[in-house]
Amino acid sequence: MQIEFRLPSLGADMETATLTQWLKKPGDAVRRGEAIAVVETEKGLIDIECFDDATVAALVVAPGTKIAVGTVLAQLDAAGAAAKPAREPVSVAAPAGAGVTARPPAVPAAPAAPASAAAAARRSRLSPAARRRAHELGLAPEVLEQRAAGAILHVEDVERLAAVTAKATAPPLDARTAMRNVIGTAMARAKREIPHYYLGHTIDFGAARTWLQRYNAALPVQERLIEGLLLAKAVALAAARTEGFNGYFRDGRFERASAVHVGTAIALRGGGLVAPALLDADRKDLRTLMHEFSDLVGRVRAGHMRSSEFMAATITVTSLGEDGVETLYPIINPPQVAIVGTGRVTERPWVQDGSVSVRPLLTVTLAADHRVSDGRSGSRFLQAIAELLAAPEKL
Amino acid sequence: MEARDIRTRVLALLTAIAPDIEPATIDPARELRDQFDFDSMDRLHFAMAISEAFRIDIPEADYTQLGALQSACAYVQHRLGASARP
Amino acid sequence: MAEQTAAVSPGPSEHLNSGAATAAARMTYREAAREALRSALQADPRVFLMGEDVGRYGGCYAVTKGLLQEFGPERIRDTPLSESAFVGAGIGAAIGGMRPIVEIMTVNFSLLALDQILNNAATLCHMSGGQINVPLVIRMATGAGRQLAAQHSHSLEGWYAHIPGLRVLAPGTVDDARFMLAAALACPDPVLLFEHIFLYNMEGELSAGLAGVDIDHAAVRRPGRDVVLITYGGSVHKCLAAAEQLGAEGIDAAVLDLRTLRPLDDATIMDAVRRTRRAVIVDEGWRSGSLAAEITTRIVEQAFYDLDAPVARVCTAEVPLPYPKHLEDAALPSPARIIATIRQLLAKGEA
Amino acid sequence: MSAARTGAVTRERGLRLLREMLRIRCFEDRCVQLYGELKIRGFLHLCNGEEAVAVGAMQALEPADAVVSTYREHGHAIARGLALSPLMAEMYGKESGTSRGRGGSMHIFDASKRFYGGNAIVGGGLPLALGFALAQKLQRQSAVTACLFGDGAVAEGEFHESLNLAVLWRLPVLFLCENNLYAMGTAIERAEAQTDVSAKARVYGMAAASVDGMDVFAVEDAVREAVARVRDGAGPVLLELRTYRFRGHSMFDAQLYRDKAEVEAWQKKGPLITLTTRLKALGLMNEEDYQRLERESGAEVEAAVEFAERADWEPVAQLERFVYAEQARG
Repeated sequence: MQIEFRLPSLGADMETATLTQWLKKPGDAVRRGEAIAVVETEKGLIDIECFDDATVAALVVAPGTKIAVGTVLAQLDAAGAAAKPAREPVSVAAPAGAGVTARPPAVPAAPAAPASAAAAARRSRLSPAARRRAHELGLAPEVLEQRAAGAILHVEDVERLAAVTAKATAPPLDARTAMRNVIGTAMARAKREIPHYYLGHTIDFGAARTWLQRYNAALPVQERLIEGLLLAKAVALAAARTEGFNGYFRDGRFERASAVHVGTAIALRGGGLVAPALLDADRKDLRTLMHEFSDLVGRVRAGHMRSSEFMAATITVTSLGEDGVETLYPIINPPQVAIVGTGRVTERPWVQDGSVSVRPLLTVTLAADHRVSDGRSGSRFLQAIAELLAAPEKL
Repeated sequence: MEARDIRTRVLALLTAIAPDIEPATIDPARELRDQFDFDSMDRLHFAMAISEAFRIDIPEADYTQLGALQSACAYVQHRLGASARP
Repeated sequence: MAEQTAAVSPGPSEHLNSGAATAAARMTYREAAREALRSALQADPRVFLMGEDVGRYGGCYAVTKGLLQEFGPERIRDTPLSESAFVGAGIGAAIGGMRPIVEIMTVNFSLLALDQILNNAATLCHMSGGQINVPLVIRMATGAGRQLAAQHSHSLEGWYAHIPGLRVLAPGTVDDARFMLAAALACPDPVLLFEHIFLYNMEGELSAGLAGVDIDHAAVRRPGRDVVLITYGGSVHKCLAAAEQLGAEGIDAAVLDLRTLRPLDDATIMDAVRRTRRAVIVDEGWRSGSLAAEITTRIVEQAFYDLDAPVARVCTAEVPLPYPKHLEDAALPSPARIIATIRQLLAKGEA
Repeated sequence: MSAARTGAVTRERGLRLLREMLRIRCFEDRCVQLYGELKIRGFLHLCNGEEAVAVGAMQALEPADAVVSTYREHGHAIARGLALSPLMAEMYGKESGTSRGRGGSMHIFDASKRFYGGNAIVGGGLPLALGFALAQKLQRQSAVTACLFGDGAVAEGEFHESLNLAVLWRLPVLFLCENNLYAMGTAIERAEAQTDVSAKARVYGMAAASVDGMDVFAVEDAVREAVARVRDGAGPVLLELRTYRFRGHSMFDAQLYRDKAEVEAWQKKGPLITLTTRLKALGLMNEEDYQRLERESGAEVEAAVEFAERADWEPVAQLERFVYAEQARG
């Protein structure tokens, strides 16, 4: 019966050895317990014992070679010994002592971290660093905690929250400059961390504009819509239908958001921008959306912001309105993965079916996260917006 | 209604829909949009407030006349004059 | 046979390793430790080595193999199994003008010499009003991971780092294994050098042009922005492995090797904590009253307002180390446990 | 101490002692192979060559007596009556091992047989043995405590402290020094100014004798007589059992500290050869007896290996159990 004679492990921390000398040659008989070879280890020369009465068939490893524990050194012919059940050799890497039958139970990833003794009442908590940053930005921790609705606030959170509340509650001038650089750092970090790509698309806003004028003419002031709302609804529907623009990028991967909450950028007096969300903008009709949008802006102006609203946005729309330039290249609002920007609607020449005419044109731009989407899906997204705006009655 | 009354009421309406504007700093002749980032929603809110307060309907085309404080007051006076009430 | 004591002339008092700066070389931690001993013995006739089976047997972990043949039985002294006796003898010989290096086979046996180390070595200078100092170096293997079961797997660096009067070092790299000994010998006070048993077989690059290392500062082994892993000795490579894997997931973990456990290099520790605002301490000791506990307290005392999260600790489970591999692995700090701790630290939700 | 009274040398007694020694020899040879196959890990210290000490000593003890051993303990445990299967399972680290798999080769325990374990700290067992003997004395028990240790422990402070206290308090403890001439890599004459261990014991006023540790009859007779003395309350006794280990201190040992000729010389007067030569000379056994006993031992060891291979690992969830005693509830 053929036996593979392997280099045995001789010590708790012995991983390799160098064969220095064979004490037997092919054809020699070897008795149980007799040394068959000598190896050099960290501790010096050690005889290697054979555990079977056998004859040497072939020597596999030449003297002078360094080998790992478990390597086959020689082939032996067992002298008629009863065939021993071949037991699976344990590879050096395998956890030593892995028996044939019993598998060592998998080591759990980690003992569960001790649950905090009593789950703190849903009071949100400011980390010490966040508390100090809040102080620097002239923000009362209580206001921040009330805004954070139960989450743990870190430095970045304070900086984002400060971007809103400090402005809305008309803080003293120096805090406003502190506000300026807080938003600056948030933007800089987003620019640095998120690999942006940009796409622009000019569309004929004529259909939407005439539809809106006719729609508003029939209604009192209180029920009229504004152009920005049509855009928000179009973006919401397009985001719902195109993969990779609606959701968050966190812990190294994209989390697709199930609902579509469109962050609508509202310029704050004296600098700064917030983008509270129109919740489920893809599913609500224009009338309801307008009512919510109007209420949202009113509360921003009055400083009564709900933190959940501006933390909830899954995509953002930002516009320069009537007095801006034609094209706007926005920065993504982390952890979101896309933002749509629009410039001013301007009367410009437009070629259609070979003839040129003057049309109210709008340049819609997209800034998106290249880790999640790319130019091809980005342009499909912008074309969807254009098609939706071309049939405003269906919004 | 006296011009002075109209002005105080219109100013009150403006600060109601834009509490973050300091009334004393308003230049009546200049466009609100240029002074305070007065966007389309603000203008709509301003028009709604005036329409309710003075019970007058304001067609979209007239919005531009509400662009500055002074022109807004003049517009109201004009509209009230036209339908003067005791 | 009577021991002739060769005439021993006091060597140069300041003898930083005067060997020429080294060329870059790849060697094991064991070879670096052996080279350190050889150059120490060559550099100063007052240096001698004493310990169980350091001579004929070649050292329990083969670190001292060949030294007896090179330096002779007077300077490479096998001792009986009498830890208290030969450690105390080391203390006496150091005061008496020699520069002994005592090897205690493992920290597990050092408990038999703890009285000599604490009540004599660490205390004599202060107690004698500064008249006596103890320029002694004690080397010990430490740590677990080779299934040697409870009595042979202790990690008690934290005990010794508790004692004023001692300096405690944990060489975790080939460079430190090669050069910390010389700096320790140059120190007028007793220095304990802990060599983790897992490191002996570890191969590493000995930096080129290195003539010595300091024993006063921690070292950043890997820069990072999101969290710092504070560790030493046998856990350094575990932290680097964890940091590598986290890097692939966009989490940037720094690794700080303490190198000196007493005195702790507070300045470098706090600087690392301020940069990342999150700290995880990886210590093979049991957490209660551990080195990790001491460092956590210092961070809370000195960098409290720079923390974005509570300091976390990954220590050995509070059990005597069991023999079976799967239980020992579950008890010891591991890359998997380090990564899980960091993920939880960075989570936004409820702690 | 008078020369050991020699018990009768009969075929039954001879084969019984031979069988016990073969079971130990076969068990440990199999462990060497299993260590090479990574099935056994950690440190492994073998008593190959010292089987007569284990068997001779344990034959002379009563079940109620306490036994304290060292990390070179497989022979002591087997001779004391611990079953091979749980013993091999302990070598593997399996839950059905003698210590639930947690101790391994150096920490074998069996409270039911009053086998109070191996100890990996040299000399660590001596003070423990004093305690067992003190409890036996205070509770007026007739049981005694046997404390086994090697020549290495003689150099530890605990050797001095324990012998002194044992004599001072006339404790029923039997110190059995298994002197195999080497403390790991240091020969006794390079570690001890006085190498006659029994002479050291007499300095404390303790009865002591030196015995040929390779002659299992001599060991049994000497231990039987010493135990009788201790059980009578005459105070502690030390026996120095001169023996030799044929393999390294532990698995990873190049044995640089002794030469092969010395090992081979001792192997010619090993415990098995000494016993079989004498029994054959007296016509009390033949080669066929030897082959039968060796086959039986081999089969028993293989069964133990199968038991260990099939046995389960202790679940990780139980890692923290028994850090503190679990009082039998209810």
